[in-house]
Amino acid sequence: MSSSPRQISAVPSPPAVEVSDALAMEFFYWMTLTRAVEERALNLYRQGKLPGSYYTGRGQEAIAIGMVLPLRRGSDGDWLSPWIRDLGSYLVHGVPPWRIFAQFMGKAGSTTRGKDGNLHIGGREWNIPCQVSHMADMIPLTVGAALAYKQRGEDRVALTSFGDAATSRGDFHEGLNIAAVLEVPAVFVAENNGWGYSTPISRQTKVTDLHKKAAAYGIPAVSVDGNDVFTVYSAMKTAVDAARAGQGPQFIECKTYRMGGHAAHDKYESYMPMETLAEWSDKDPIKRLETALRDTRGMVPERLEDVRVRVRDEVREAVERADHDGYPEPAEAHEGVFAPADYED
Amino acid sequence: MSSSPRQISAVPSPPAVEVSDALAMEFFYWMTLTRAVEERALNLYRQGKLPGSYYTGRGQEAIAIGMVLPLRRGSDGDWLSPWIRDLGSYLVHGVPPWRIFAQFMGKAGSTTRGKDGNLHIGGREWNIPCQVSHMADMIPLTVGAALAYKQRGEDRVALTSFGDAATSRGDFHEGLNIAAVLEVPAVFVAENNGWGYSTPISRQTKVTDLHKKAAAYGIPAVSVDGNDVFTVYSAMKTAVDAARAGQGPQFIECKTYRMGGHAAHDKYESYMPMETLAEWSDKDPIKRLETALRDTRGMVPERLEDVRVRVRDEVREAVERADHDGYPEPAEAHEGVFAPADYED
Amino acid sequence: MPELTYLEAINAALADEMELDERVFCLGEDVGKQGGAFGATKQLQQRFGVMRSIDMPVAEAGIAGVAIGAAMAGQRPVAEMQFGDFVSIAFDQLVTCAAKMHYRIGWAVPLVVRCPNGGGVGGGPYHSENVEAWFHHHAGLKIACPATAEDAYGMLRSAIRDPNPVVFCEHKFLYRREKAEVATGTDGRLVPLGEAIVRRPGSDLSIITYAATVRSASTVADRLAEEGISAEVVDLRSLIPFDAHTVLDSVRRTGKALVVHEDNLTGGFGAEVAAVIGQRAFEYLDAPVTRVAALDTPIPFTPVLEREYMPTEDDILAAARELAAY
Amino acid sequence: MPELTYLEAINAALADEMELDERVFCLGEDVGKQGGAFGATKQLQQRFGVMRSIDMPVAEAGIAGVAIGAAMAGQRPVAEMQFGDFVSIAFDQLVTCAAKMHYRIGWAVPLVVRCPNGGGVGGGPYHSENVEAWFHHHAGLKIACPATAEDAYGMLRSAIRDPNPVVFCEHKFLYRREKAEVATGTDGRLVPLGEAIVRRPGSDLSIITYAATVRSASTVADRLAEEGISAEVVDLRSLIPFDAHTVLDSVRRTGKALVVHEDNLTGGFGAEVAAVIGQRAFEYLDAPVTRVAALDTPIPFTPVLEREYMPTEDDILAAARELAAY
Ligand SMILES: Cc1ncc(C[n+]2csc(CCOP(=O)(O)OP(=O)(O)O)c2C)c(N)n1
Ligand SMILES: Cc1ncc(C[n+]2csc(CCOP(=O)(O)OP(=O)(O)O)c2C)c(N)n1
Ligand SMILES: [Mg+2]
Ligand SMILES: [Mg+2]
Repeated sequence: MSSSPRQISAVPSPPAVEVSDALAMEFFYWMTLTRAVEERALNLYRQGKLPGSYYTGRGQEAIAIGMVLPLRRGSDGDWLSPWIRDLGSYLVHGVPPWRIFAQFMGKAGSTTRGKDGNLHIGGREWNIPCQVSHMADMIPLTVGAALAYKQRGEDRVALTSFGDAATSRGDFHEGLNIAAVLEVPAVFVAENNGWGYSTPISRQTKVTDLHKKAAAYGIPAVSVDGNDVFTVYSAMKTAVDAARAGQGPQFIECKTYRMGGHAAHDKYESYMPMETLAEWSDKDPIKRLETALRDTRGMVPERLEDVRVRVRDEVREAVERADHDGYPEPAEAHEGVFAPADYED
Repeated sequence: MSSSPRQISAVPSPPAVEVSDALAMEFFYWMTLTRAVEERALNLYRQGKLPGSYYTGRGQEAIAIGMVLPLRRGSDGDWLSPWIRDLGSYLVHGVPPWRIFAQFMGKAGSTTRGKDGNLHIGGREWNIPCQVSHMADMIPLTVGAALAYKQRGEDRVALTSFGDAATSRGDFHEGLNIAAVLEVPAVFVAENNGWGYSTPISRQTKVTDLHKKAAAYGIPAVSVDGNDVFTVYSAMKTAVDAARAGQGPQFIECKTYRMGGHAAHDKYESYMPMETLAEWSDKDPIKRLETALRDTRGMVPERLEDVRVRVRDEVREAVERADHDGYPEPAEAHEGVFAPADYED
Repeated sequence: MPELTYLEAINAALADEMELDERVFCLGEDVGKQGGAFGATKQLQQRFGVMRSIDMPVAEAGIAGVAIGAAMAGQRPVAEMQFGDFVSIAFDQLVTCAAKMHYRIGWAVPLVVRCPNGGGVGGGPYHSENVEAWFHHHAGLKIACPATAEDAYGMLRSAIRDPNPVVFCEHKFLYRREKAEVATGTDGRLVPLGEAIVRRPGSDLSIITYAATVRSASTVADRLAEEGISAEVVDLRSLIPFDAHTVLDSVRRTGKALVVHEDNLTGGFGAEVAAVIGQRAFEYLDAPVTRVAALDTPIPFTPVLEREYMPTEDDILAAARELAAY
Repeated sequence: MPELTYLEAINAALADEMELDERVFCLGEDVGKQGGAFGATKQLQQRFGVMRSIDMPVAEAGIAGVAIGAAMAGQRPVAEMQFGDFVSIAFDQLVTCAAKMHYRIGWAVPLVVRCPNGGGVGGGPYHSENVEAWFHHHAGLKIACPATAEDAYGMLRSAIRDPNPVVFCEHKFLYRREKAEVATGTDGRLVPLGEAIVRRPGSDLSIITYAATVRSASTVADRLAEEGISAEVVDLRSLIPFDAHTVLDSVRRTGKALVVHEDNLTGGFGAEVAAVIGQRAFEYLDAPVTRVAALDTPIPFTPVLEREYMPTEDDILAAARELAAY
């Protein structure tokens, strides 16, 4: 049960990890897909086609994508428990886009068969537990999954992401402390976007550099530019590898900004400073990635356009499939409270 | 709402505060009284005269006493919410010894009229809320009391103490974070005695220097030798004064050792290292205080003996009074669930 | 007299008590400048200052605990849960600290915990819970479940003045749907906790309910009337204290009791109501005390499933007819 | 066959399941080397290793959450609350995460939360709670309340094998007082969850109860027998699933039901039992369904008050006589 945690420096930053052009194009594909799905869903929401409320992670796609690409997929892969801003993470971890639209629409093809909404998506086939609304509750669960892997000697990791405001919750604290004591392969991703609903982070905590909180548990932590997918990926890859190698839990803070309201119905103009929003708009992670691909990696515009076209098609098909999907039968409301006695793991 | 927190150094230690001989003798009186009450109660427990279980704070008297002497007493004084090791703190804050015996015995003169046991002692007259068993629950309450004082512009503080294991609880985290954000006059005293029941602190947290946890909230913290009442008092006085002066919450870690089992029935010999116990026995806070009084302050043995005699008499009288006290009427079990409509603050 | 929605009535009750008593303050997530997720605390911070409507970190246990401590230290906190569902996190603080303090040392905890409650709004399993039955078993907590704008106003003011911790369940479905002319300020009328009310007199059966299903019960009573069945509708208003007197009086007159709530069946407050009627009005009963409630499942998200989950007017009507015909 | 106490039976059930299934492990405060505050996990760490009986930090929400995650990841965790009272802190994890996971995505949470439960041991308000009624309202949790050493053994093994989260209430008063010859290991007998049992047949009235009050009910039945009254004692054993069939069958035969539990009255599981009987056995009832339970107060510490709080044999006897004479 021993580990050699990485040094926790004052302004910790992760080592750079080599990213091939092919992988960089994968970043681009997934981030473009993420944004396209969200934009389409927002339109559907505005047209009144989605019940419930609607949240987007616009501007945080680099985190959603960068944190999952280092993970192994599949039912025997790594555990992923993402935050509601991380639609892209579901895509990367294997959930087909149409099922996400079906989820938003409350259709039978939703991963919850309409029983839950938004990004409360999950399934054993992807090793994604279904998140709950209660912020930070999924943190101890993630620690528990990591414990299971450790107990069985499997080289799997469990990763969860959460917003800055979730760090105020007791379950954040209990989960991280236990993870450290038990030295489990858990990876914690804090998405510091400066806001928790209408509350600025300065009213959420005095310690607005969230990576510093990890020091209270003895968990190695880094803080990265969450709008730079290369940096995010490097940090995540390093952390996931460390956790997988038995070096215990890892903490990554991603600094970013919430590019609009808490939810689609939120009148954020009343409390968010427009100048700051404009500044961060220039730091848009997809724009930045495009620039890097073009300027640093010499990718021709056609290759990016190809991806955009592919994404457009995929989203169209996904919406169509979800649209044609039916609703669950009313009787299904009665079913599934308990797992049957012959339930198989 | 602004504050200038003291610098948090790597190994923070408090400034020394002048202690007069008279005050030093007060230390001696209270600590001797505390131990005498506990020893007497332990005997009563062993004789089967106390229902429930029995806990002592033997070896931690310097904390119990040192943390309360800087506080103001009375219903309009400072809020005190102590941990179960801190019998002495109740005494200093005004609870008469006989009522503590009555509490242990479940008599009507108990501050709870027999409705609760152990050190679940309290009353508005002393501004001591009645603690609950659930560790760390009293921390948010203490923050709330401090908030009330701040809202009304009163120069009162609210202090709570807790064991090292309580730092693992979510309510510790939520309470401290809120205290920091709201900048309330709360003082947190962590009694680090190395054990939580049979669990050593190394299995409780990786960060066994508890003062480091305060950094996660931006709360200034110090760490002191909890068996040296002079140091404890200095740290507490400094912290209480700072909180009272509007400098926001303060955190003091007192390093000490649990000088026996978790409770009187605990077979601690099976898990506690006897050598360490012996070492700490030499650091007994009362012995050390006696030495300081005699050797540094030139107090003649007679003066100490006078205190011991006075304490002996007081304890005898207290036990007698509690012994002669009656039990509550059975009908009282039905009463007091709700405060009456005409309840007066 | 202004026409206020149920939600505006809550806002007005808060403002009126804050105006009268400077010990009263609000705390919760986004309750300050934003005025809360639903607007219940709108303009209170602007009007009374930052220390009277305090934005809190996301920490429901902490919020409840801080409110308890402030209450004991002489303030009159009104804590808001952003959704009632999240009071699960404050459960320990409420049942361990708030509920048992006065019993032990006679020190009161005058605290209100406001819980936006209930379904029918497409909120899914985590934004639709009826939380009242999480608490009625725990001695020391009062529970208020107003069904009308007047009661929302009058009961909230009573709850704030009450020296005890009160779990105040505000039904979200009613926030903008219930409206009434509600006198406020000095003309404002307090509605005491612990008093049920007969919303509609009747003689053939008693429908005993509270909160959102008071509306459904009234509609059902109208339809029953057309069929020549006279249904009495009793609105409990407070669950704790439970006004058994009004309930028993009604059932002893009608001989038949239909207990209805939106909350799920098993262990809902209706079980307690049915048990009390069964024991104390046994000789008056002409038919089995019948319960209509939601399914014993989590609250599903998609409308077709949520409708199936909820006790509908048709469900109530069918049960009432059966009782009437018994 | 060895004579085991209720507590030893629990220890044996844990050991037997851990032996058979390496996914089974214990976690909780001091459960490791120490074997738990009561010794329920004694020698398990020594026998199965540190990763099979894990000492946890004092963090009940975290313990529950970790257990849920481990369960979903294929383990079979058995989490111990040092005292059932502290499960208040794990309430959110249990009702929010554990109870609603399978309903939403068909992914089971095979988890046991062991809660040393109940009063009568001078534990005061925070070491005496009966926690079963904190959970029966929440769909998705099973609740077991064994009354005998055999059931403690057999139901715990069933609970561990059950693919659902089970709140396992072990009555502390019975830990050393209940004893029986209990076959263990390969001869061990599983007791299914969801099946009540008639402990003693009778014809004049049914006493329906569970856990510690099964003993009191049996004693009362003896005394009633001396008076010529034949009382049937039904031990519910599991609250969820609730074996309404056995209860209704009994009441339909005797025509009279006395529902008894140590837990406090209002909103106790007895309310649900009484409501079900009142609705589904109405035509068989010759007397009001009567409840005997503890006071609706916190559980006071000092013996004279605790005795007043608890439902005593005399209370049960008096109620039974009244019912019999009705
Ligand atoms: C325990 C809990 N309390 C309150 C809420 C309501 N709520 C939903 S999101 C949110 C703010 C989240 O802020 P943050 O964690 O920073 O994530 P972000 O929305 O910025 O991505 C709140 C208060 C909740 N979901 N859970
Ligand atoms: C929330 C909670 N869980 C468990 C317990 C049982 N318990 C009582 S004291 C204790 C250990 C306390 O350790 P620590 O906080 O270090 O204080 P110490 O006893 O060492 O003074 C435990 C686990 C409790 N009282 N509260
Ligand atoms: Mg945020
Ligand atoms: Mg300790």
